[in-house]
Amino acid sequence: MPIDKNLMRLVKIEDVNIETPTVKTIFFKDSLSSVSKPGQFLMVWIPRREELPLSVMISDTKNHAAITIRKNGYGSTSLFNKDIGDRIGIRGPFGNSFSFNKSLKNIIFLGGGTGLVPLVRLLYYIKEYDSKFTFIMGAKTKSELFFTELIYEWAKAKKIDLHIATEDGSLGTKGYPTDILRAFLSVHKDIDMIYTCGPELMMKKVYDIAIINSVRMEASIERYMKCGIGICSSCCINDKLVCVDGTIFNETKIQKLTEFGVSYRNKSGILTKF
Amino acid sequence: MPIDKNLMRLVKIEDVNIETPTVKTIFFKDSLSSVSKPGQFLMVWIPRREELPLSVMISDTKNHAAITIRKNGYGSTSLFNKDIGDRIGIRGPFGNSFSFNKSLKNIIFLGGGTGLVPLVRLLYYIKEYDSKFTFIMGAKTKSELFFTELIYEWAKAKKIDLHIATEDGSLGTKGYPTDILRAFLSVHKDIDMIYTCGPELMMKKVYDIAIINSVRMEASIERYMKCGIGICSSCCINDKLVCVDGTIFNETKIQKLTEFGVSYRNKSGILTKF
Amino acid sequence: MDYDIPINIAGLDLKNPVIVASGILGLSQSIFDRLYKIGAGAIVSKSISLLPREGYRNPTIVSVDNMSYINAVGLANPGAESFSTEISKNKGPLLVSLVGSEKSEFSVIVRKFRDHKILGFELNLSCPHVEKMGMEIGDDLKLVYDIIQSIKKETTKPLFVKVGLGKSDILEVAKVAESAGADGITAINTLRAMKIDIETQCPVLENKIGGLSGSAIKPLGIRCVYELSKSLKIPIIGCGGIMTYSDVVEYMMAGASAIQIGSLIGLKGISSIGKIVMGLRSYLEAGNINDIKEIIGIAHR
Amino acid sequence: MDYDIPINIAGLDLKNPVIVASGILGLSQSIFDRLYKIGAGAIVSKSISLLPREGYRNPTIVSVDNMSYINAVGLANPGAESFSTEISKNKGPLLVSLVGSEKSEFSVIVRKFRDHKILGFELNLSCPHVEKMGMEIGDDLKLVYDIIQSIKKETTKPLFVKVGLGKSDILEVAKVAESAGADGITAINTLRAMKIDIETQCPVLENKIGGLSGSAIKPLGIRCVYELSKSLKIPIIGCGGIMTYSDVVEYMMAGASAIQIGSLIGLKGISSIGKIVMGLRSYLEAGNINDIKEIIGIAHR
Ligand SMILES: Cc1cc2nc3c(=O)[nH]c(=O)nc-3n(C[C@H](O)[C@H](O)[C@H](O)COP(=O)(O)OP(=O)(O)OC[C@H]3O[C@@H](n4cnc5c(N)ncnc54)[C@H](O)[C@@H]3O)c2cc1C
Ligand SMILES: Cc1cc2nc3c(=O)[nH]c(=O)nc-3n(C[C@H](O)[C@H](O)[C@H](O)COP(=O)(O)OP(=O)(O)OC[C@H]3O[C@@H](n4cnc5c(N)ncnc54)[C@H](O)[C@@H]3O)c2cc1C
Ligand SMILES: Cc1cc2nc3c(=O)[nH]c(=O)nc-3n(C[C@H](O)[C@H](O)[C@H](O)COP(=O)(O)O)c2cc1C
Ligand SMILES: Cc1cc2nc3c(=O)[nH]c(=O)nc-3n(C[C@H](O)[C@H](O)[C@H](O)COP(=O)(O)O)c2cc1C
Ligand code: FES
Ligand code: FES
Repeated sequence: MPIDKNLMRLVKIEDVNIETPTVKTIFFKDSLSSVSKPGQFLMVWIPRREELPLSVMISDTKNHAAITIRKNGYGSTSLFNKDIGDRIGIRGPFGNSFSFNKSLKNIIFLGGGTGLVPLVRLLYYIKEYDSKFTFIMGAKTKSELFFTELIYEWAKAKKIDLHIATEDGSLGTKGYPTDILRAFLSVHKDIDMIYTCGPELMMKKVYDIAIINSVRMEASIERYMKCGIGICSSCCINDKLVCVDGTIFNETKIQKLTEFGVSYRNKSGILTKF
Repeated sequence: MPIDKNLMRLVKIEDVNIETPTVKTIFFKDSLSSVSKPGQFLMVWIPRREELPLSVMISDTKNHAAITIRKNGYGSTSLFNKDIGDRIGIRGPFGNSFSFNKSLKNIIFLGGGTGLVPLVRLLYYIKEYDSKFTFIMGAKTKSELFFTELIYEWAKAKKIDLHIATEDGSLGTKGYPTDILRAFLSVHKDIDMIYTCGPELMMKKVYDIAIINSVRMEASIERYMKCGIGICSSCCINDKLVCVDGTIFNETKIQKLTEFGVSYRNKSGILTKF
Repeated sequence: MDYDIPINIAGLDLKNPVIVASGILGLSQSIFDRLYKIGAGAIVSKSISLLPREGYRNPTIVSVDNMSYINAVGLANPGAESFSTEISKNKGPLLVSLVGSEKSEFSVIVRKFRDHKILGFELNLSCPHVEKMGMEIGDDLKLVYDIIQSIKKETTKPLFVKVGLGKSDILEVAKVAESAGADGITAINTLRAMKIDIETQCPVLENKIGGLSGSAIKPLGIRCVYELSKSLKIPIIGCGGIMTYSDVVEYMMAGASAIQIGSLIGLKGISSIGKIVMGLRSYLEAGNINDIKEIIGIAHR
Repeated sequence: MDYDIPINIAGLDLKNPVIVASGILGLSQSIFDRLYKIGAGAIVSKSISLLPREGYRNPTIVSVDNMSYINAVGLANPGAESFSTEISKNKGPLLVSLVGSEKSEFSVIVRKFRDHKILGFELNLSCPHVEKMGMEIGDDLKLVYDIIQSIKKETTKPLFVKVGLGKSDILEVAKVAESAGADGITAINTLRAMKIDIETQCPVLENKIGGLSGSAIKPLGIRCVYELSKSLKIPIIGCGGIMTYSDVVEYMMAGASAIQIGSLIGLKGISSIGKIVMGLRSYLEAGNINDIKEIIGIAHR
């Protein structure tokens, strides 16, 4: 019988990668997650603590997957504090995924923080393809950057342009990744697609820039999630449920999402301005 | 997904055969029943009336099966009164089946009344085999005999010895089928197996005769059944559950069934003498 | 597509008897509009309390085998004020679900929706996992009576009372509701239940105990509707474990005039609403049933 | 094979905590002897009434999806006199289940087993489908108290009281049972449920309403055991929907000192008893758990 992805599975943490002092990648064995499509997420249970939606990160080991967590509040810190041998529960993968086909010849990835996770998984899937990849990464400061080495590693085999923006200028361009994007698009007129994930206001800028430049784009939107399966409506944005209709929306869909970049539902479901 | 045999299936009666004024064969489509093994039974629901255990009878149509019912009390009469187009519910098939292998070269079937049903299904399965078949049938009187034509029909293609005993001598030998068996065994010393089904006291005699003559035998035992799945114990005989451990028991097993031919459990579960 | 299987229940004309249950996609007007469009005969909102509630921390919902869930959302909702703004432009067939911990709260909540275009209200007497709300109130028959009367005083719109299998006799609660002026009964809510993860040796839900919904509870819901419809005069909305149009038919034969679906949407997605309606239509056509009323309570004959 | 996972419950030493539930293969001494041999830690007999009962006409049991059944056997049983003869030579760990409709009946029944080698008794307060028996008695707290006292007056053997989810508060009933002298609680019995066949438009069971058992009720049973073990001092036997050894572990972590299995035997056959025991043993070995007591109630921590 196939495993029901809705049933929670307990997995043991098999390896851990410290990305920055506050960001950790956690590896585990789970065949369903290992084949999840780029952009899909898991509901991750930290026993006795919390359950959080987290994007699926890549693992090089067969039947394995990973998650990358930034230490923040109660749930994320509990998860961050887990180590090799500890158990967590997962259900999913849930949600749709980034679209990709080989006709996209010139692709930009733009992300920051843990928003990099689904972009990295996507790049991992398509990096052997005969396309041009540009990766724009943003962070507050140099020490908060991660996954750069991974991309440099991949770039050995296949050209990947990596552009970095830090707010304090400690590495790469000083400023925001969207500044780089704007400049890049004024020069490169043959971009087929921009994939983005990160803070919503950043993604809103990416959307605006893409529209002005008539470039297609896809963004992974975050909302507060409880069920992950389209039943509780805590994750809704306009008439869409991010957990099942998303998390990936393209520019045509985003155009109708008047709440995008404007407001979100808080834990009680009240529409709240960003 | 395979059908769960425990879930009740509603079937439409597609054909009916009047065997005698009080016995009817009812045909219906049901793939699970159509492949039931000889000796297995169904729990048959007569809506708003009763549910009865009934042996599976044969049908010549693919994916079809049949049941043969003798009109008697409340439930059986309700079923007997059903006609083409009516619906009944079935679950099963349940129980074990007669054992057979090609090394059995000389076989006797001995039955009476609706006890003929599993024997006929068995014969149907094995009639092409290279064995000698003797069928001994008993009834009170000629008009209560049925399935004889079916056997004559089969006997055209392949020799089947049919012996008939009626208590009033209106057809065949006057007396009991067990009288015929006794006489037959005194002449034929090379019998490999006796299959029997019918009134328990008759089967008890068959057992006794088989033991004396050192012939193997298998009998299909009836007990009051509620669940058909080995949970309620209404059908128990000694430490066996007729619905799952039986209904077929061979002479070795019967030897340990001290209640066989002696007593049965009534509807309250009280052990009662025959 | 046209999802018409017209029914009338408690004076309300619905385009079909398939209603989205409370707590299921029940917070956003945009989602309500989408639900109408894809076939819902009506929608019950998330249960609304006087003040906003954040509900429990995650996990708030856990799957158990066999198409069932246990949830303890903790009645997270925006509160009456904010929700009345949310649905201020509503034009669809919406019922607002009400929950509270004191009698006085209900009339205040109902008044917030006085000028709204909504069908009516559903009183949640049976939330099994929030203390001093829902279930606990439903166990106090005198309080049930008083709350219903206080709501009926504030509104002429129909009031459905949602009952469940808790600590008290569901038949008794429903009879009290009827005598207090309820226009219909919704049965059943989820049942108090629990899942323990044996590897980590702890309950999975943050609240430990939640409410069981889905397939597992269908035989219980059918029985309740059957028994309720024997002893009540007001109509019944059946709810619990409906997964296919044939489950709808089973509920209606047991005595339900309409039904609600919940867990199914988690299992099969939002489009399953329309599929249920279309399945029901085909069933009625195949059986030459002109008016779905013909099958309501037919199993009692 | 050796099915040893020794436990002590209410003063009884059992070879393991896996007990065959009442009504499951509960009528014949030969079957009891077979059940001991294939691994059962103990057996509860069919519920025995003062006089024999034929029970309801068939169908008495119907499968619902998902490894669950609804049954309305109607407490068919041979009656106290005949059953005391049946088990007169018993040497195995047998509990006799008692059911009645009047207080006075119970002491008469118990006296019939005065000279028998049995472990003790289980009082069935929770049969959901026979009027004036089981459930209805269980709803009258005063009567519950009196019945238990009248039984305890007749015997020094342990008495377990079996409770269910009916019209009254399971916690309250159990507390009354404890205060009246019950030595343990069995939870839960089946829940009133129904299946209607939509083709023939009628309930399937002859009695129309029956009791739901099997997988569907496990989350309810776990919850009841968890809540009961929070508020009682006497031990609890968990029952309802146990299909695997891990379900046994879940019940024990919730607070059960032993468990009963029923429906599983219909689904997986009589040998499933031994398989559950062996599965449990492997689980304990793999986890280096020397005494199964260590996991009882561990989910409360
Ligand atoms: C689809 C999706 C994928 C995500 N992927 C990642 C990832 O790969 N790595 C990562 O570190 N984070 C990811 N997040 C964010 C993550 O779920 C948490 O929001 C974040 O870790 C903060 O958790 P906390 O316990 O610190 O929050 P708290 O301190 O409890 O709350 C802080 C804020 O976190 C957010 N948050 C908390 N719980 C949830 C929830 N259940 N659903 C959505 N937002 C919540 C809310 O905005 C809340 O206001 C993802 C979120 C979503 C919706
Ligand atoms: C395995 C098995 C296969 C059978 N196969 C056939 C068959 O192919 N054709 C056929 O006509 N009959 C068959 N029977 C007998 C059949 O089940 C009924 O017993 C019989 O039809 C009488 O039913 P009634 O409604 O007239 O009984 P009633 O008048 O209600 O009772 C008369 C007697 O019938 C028997 N009986 C009634 N209900 C049951 C029951 N649920 N289980 C067992 N016995 C019962 C009892 O001995 C009872 O005393 C079979 C029985 C069993 C156990
Ligand atoms: C996640 C979730 C949240 C729910 N919230 C509410 C609620 O706020 N108010 C209410 O009356 N019922 C609530 N319910 C119960 C449903 O309305 C419904 O009665 C129950 O789920 C049974 O139907 P189902 O088996 O079709 O899911 C909720 C159910 C679920 C699964
Ligand atoms: C066919 C059947 C008959 C039952 N008869 C009784 C009974 O006589 N007395 C009783 O206390 N419980 C009876 N029960 C309930 C079981 O003992 C048990 O409490 C219930 O089935 C839940 O356990 P399960 O889910 O493992 O089956 C019966 C259950 C079934 C399925
Ligand atoms: S998280 Fe519940 S609907 Fe999306
Ligand atoms: S009929 Fe129930 S055990 Fe055989």
